[in-house]
Amino acid sequence: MTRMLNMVQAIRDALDVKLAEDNRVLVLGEDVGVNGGVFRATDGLQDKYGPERVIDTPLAESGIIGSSIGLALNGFRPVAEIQFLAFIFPGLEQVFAHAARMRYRTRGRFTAPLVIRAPYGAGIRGPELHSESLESLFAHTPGLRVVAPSNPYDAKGMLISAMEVDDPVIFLEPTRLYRAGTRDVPEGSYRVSLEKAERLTEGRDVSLFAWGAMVPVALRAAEQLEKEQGLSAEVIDLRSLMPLDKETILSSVEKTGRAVIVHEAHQTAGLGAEIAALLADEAVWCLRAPIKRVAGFDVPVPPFSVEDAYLPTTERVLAGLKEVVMAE
Amino acid sequence: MTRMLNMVQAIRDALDVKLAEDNRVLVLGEDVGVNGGVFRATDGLQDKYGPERVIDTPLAESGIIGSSIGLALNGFRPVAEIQFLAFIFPGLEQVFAHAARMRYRTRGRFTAPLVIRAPYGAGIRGPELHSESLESLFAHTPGLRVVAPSNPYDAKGMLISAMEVDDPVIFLEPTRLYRAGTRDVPEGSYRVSLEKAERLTEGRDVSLFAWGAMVPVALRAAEQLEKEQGLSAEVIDLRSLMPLDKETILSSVEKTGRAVIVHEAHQTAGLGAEIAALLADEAVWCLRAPIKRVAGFDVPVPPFSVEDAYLPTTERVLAGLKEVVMAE
Amino acid sequence: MLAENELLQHPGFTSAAELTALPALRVVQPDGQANEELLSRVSDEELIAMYQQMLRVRLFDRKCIALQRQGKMGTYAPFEGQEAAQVASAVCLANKDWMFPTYRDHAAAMTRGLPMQTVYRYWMGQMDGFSVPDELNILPPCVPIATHLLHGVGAAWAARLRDEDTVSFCYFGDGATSEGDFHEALNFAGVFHLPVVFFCQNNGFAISVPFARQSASPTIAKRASAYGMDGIRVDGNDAVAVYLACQTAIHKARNGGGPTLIEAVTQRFGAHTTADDPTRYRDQAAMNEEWRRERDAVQRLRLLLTSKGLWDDNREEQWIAKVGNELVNAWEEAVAKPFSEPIEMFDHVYSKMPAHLEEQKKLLAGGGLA
Amino acid sequence: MLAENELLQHPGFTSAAELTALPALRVVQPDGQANEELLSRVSDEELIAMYQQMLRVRLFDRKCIALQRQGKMGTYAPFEGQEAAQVASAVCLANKDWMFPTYRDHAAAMTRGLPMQTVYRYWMGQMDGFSVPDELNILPPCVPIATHLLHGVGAAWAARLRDEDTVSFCYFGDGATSEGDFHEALNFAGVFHLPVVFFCQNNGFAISVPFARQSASPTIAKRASAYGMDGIRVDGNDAVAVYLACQTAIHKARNGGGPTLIEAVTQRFGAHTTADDPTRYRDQAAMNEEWRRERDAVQRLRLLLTSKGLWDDNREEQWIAKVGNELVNAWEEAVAKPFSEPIEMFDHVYSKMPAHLEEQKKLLAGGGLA
Ligand SMILES: Cc1ncc(C[n+]2csc(CCOP(=O)(O)OP(=O)(O)O)c2C)c(N)n1
Ligand SMILES: Cc1ncc(C[n+]2csc(CCOP(=O)(O)OP(=O)(O)O)c2C)c(N)n1
Ligand SMILES: [Mg+2]
Ligand SMILES: [Mg+2]
Repeated sequence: MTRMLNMVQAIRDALDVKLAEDNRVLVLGEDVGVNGGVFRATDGLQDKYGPERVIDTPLAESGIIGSSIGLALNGFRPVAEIQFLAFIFPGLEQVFAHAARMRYRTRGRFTAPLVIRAPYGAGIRGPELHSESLESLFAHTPGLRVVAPSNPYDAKGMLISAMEVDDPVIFLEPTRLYRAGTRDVPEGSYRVSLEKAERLTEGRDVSLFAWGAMVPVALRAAEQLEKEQGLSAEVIDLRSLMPLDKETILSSVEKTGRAVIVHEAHQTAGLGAEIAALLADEAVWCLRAPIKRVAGFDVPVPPFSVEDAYLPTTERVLAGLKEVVMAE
Repeated sequence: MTRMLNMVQAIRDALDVKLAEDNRVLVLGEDVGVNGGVFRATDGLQDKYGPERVIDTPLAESGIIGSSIGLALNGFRPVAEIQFLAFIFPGLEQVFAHAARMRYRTRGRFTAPLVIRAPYGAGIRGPELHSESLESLFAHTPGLRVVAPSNPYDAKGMLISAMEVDDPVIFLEPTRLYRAGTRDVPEGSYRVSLEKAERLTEGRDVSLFAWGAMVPVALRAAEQLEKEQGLSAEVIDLRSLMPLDKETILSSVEKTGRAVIVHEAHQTAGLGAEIAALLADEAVWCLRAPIKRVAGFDVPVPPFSVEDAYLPTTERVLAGLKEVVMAE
Repeated sequence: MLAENELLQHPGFTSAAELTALPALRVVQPDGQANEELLSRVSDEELIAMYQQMLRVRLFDRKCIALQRQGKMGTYAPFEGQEAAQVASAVCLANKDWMFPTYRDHAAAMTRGLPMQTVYRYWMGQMDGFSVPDELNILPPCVPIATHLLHGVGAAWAARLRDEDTVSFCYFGDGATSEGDFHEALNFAGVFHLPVVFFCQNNGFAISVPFARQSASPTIAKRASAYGMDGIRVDGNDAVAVYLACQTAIHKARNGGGPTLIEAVTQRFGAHTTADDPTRYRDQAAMNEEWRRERDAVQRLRLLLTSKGLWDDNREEQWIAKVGNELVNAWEEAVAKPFSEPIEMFDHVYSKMPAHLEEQKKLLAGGGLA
Repeated sequence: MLAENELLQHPGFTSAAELTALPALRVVQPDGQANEELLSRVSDEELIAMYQQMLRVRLFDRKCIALQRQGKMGTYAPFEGQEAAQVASAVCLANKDWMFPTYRDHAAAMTRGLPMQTVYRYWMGQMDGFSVPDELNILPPCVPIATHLLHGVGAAWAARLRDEDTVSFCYFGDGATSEGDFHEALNFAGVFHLPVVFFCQNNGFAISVPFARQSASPTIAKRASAYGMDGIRVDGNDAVAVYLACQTAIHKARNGGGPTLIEAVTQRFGAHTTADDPTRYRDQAAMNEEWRRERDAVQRLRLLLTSKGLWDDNREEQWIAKVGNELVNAWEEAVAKPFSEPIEMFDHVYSKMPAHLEEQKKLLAGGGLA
């Protein structure tokens, strides 16, 4: 059985499934209980599972993440919601110094399998600090898994996988896609890999890498490229940002010889750099063009009246694709 | 007049010079006053300038950085010491959400020209979390300057520049080089650019990029390469990590056609990726070999008995150089 | 103003040494009856000015909600119910003082002189909505909870180091008291004995989370003792009580008496923001009823003024008309002003634009890739 | 053990409602004289066991300093002076309880059963120095200050959710009380009424910074009231007082009575670490003199035991000899054990090694590039 769900509904469904089947799973955070989350991702769950399993916490992110680590140490599987990704800043010490290292430090004796869910990214006319993309900070931190789904099906399957894997997972939810469309989503449990990228279109001429809310942008740009130039882009949704699915990345560029990477985080030291660096090391002989990044500019995400210009647009991605396919 | 100073002495000298000539400069942090800093970088300064200008704070990094922002808003030039770089974690919200954005947010009306000094890097048999290299986190944050000197002369001149520039500066001090050797350091004021890399050796065959404590490692590897293969590496000390001196980076690789980047931070999403990505975009036509990164492994910095194996060694850098020069 | 020791002796106040669960200081009752002795510390002109300002900001707030509903502004955070807390505190500050508001404290900022137009522009997502006139030391609304308390501490520290008598005044909510930065700020202020006032509007909720879930301590003022500072709990819907408490704390800070924590107990009458639905977490109908009966700060002050013969329907009408014009004019100016250009996003990132931003700026200007 | 209400009525204790600058609870005076009534709650066997353990860890501590000086260990954090606080608290815990120590609390961890060899290996920078026997819920020493208090909160929360009667016991210093995480941890514990004991060893210094620079509040115990929890201040050099306070707080936590903050006032006799020079920030000679006269916890307990006829020079000598053997044997085992191999650094980063780490591991193993 499947239903058409949007991403918020799919995420709620994943939490519902695991809360029902695994009594170690807890949901906690600011406004996740009575209010059902500011995006309603936890709507109805407290009514169903009670206030001991779906918990409104004080307004303190270090407290939320730090106590989740303690809950995980002692047998639970906490799923902590950070209301918007940048509000994880006060909790970064707990993430960097502890969640990521508990297993390593104790040589496997203690582990911290928690999931930190957070809406991320711009494009929803949010106030300041409601639009950040920080994936490269987490990808640079050994011990963490970092994932970002781009559609309701993946969101549910990946969140279920995240609640089952024995590592801490940073689960990035592209706010802009929360209600951007629906998909057939199976009822009950299913898993989507936390390590595999997905090839969304087959292409010959250029590889186009994206994740989260940039996936639809990449797809539109690829379509446009096909229409305008009759050239085909291979669009790859990375899904897992740490670890990266190197095999899929490399094999695509080995075929196309060209790569464009799209992300909405700032360009400098963003995750696009890592992908470009991988290619510049291991696929350099196949490269037939410069590797282009189309990314958020190296400025703080600006006030919402101009945020669209901060973000990679279809036009900017298309321009990047054209530069690359016309190079040589 | 110059004297032979080690890096700690050079840093203290820079603070001394600016405390004397600019009454807006304050030094604050844990143990910086009476104790003179755990590395003695502020030794004697409280005696000289009094406890109102060289200030022992409570043990709270968010407090140190947040109140430094307020001091800077209201006319001072605080130089905050974070005892070891990873202890900035609890203060990251103040750095990311405020120090980096104050000027931007207020359209220049308010600014936060503070310097955050922190010993960083491994190799001194430190306990856990005393050996981190986090430059890419800061380089990914628009609004911050990030620098790392590799010798006493630069350390003093760059720290003076950092105290004068109207932007917040993350000033990374390679612990391993604190007392690793002395240099002629001028008395009084002088400045070293916060934006320019320095070419340390001229070379034809490969460009070798490094910063901080990796600079001597790179130099040794380059020497070895010369000795073993008669090939010359152009060693470039980046010094400024944000902004990067793109011109120097590109022009070197345009000449050599080959690049190796050395850093002790974890490889994935480290700053080496940004440099490789720059080259893969803007110098791809010149590349005659894969771009190699020789970096810290993607594991938490291990306990000190094995930390040397975590760090790039002369041997590992040399192996990287050889791979690159022998490619084709 | 109250003398400092007089304040400390009043049953509504307490020194750090004696803090326990406290009754709140109240001067004016919901029906407008006042403690005449305390009321006499405030002049009639001050009372009228506060009332006018409270009514002005309330009308502004309602206008913003309407504009948001029409799609002309982004998500908006209303403050209706908190007018006394914000206005009666802000009037106590001088231009030279430093004010650190949150996203909900534009009533306070406007009271200190922030142009209405700027506030409109802020909620329209325009870049100049974050700009503050040169003569005012008001920071833009702080979004990350409790972080600005440390900036208040630092600015106060700077004033003390220069022997200036300026004060930092920090606004924050009950939820903010749970963040680590609240603790670090109060601790620094206590240790360095700084001229800062921590002004907490305890409106009982952090979005949907009630105060009892924020803190096992029944009051916020009580926490002052953990930092060796005095705490004051006031009825935040009583403008006169707020005024006296703030004036005293500011005077004390200005004169080397150190920091104070003020808890103004109040209510947010409406939603947390226009994106919020308060009926999900509270009985809004009951709240409405109770609030109108005894919590509405504007009504309370009007009853007082009327009973003292300082206000009447006529003056009310005229004032509303005047403010109505201001609201419309300011809005017209706000939309007449050029909107932010995307290209402005490259300005003010650094004191001098670095090369990579020059490049990115050129690319955006040229419609290029970036 | 004391009954809970008995504890609360003792002049050394106070409820959250009454906290002020407090005298500390003391049972045994520096000269070994004791309050017999309170002393009677502790059996002779317990007293002897605590003394033996205190002496054992002191000898261990001195051995470690010597080993560090010989270059056989890295920077070491000694605890001499804090033996009573650590040992008398740790003996109150059961195996099932959760202990969260810092870098200075290996006396506590060893008291709970952490093998001496593991502690040696930790300070030698060996990876297995962070390993803890399966039957003990002791976390490795926490380095980032105050962060582990939240782990204690979470573990206690888990116990409560499962209706288990295990307790979390968190060790930390006076400096730690300035960090935001201290505040967030105590606040969570208060709000969720969790079975956790926050045990602060106030040794008067955070490295060089004296307590008066950490906090404008004269005591730490007093801060408990800000979190709606009880606070206890004890003489941390009096093993019996520490024992009674901890036992009571643990019993209370185990039985649903919620969290407690204990402040054990003590002294770190030596340097902060072997890299520290305390003469830079305190009069060490005066301190030595005072400490030996009235602060030395080991001496105090020995005087008590001797006066009760439970200990004598002969037993002392035998015990020292026995411990001496243990110290040497454990050290020999510690160095005989294979040292950590670099290649182990790739293990336990993830539950399953991802491909990029496999590659890096292979490269290191092959002496390759990375
Ligand atoms: C660090 C951080 N975490 C979460 C949020 C999201 N958030 C915005 S307002 C709010 C509630 C604040 O409550 P309170 O401090 O009582 O102020 P009020 O909104 O009631 O005025 C939350 C959780 C935020 N802005 N910053
Ligand atoms: C977050 C953080 N900041 C700074 C340090 C460096 N540091 C290690 S111990 C210490 C002092 C701790 O003092 P206290 O809490 O009183 O414990 P004590 O050492 O006296 O036992 C400091 C500043 C650290 N480990 N973690
Ligand atoms: Mg509130
Ligand atoms: Mg201490």
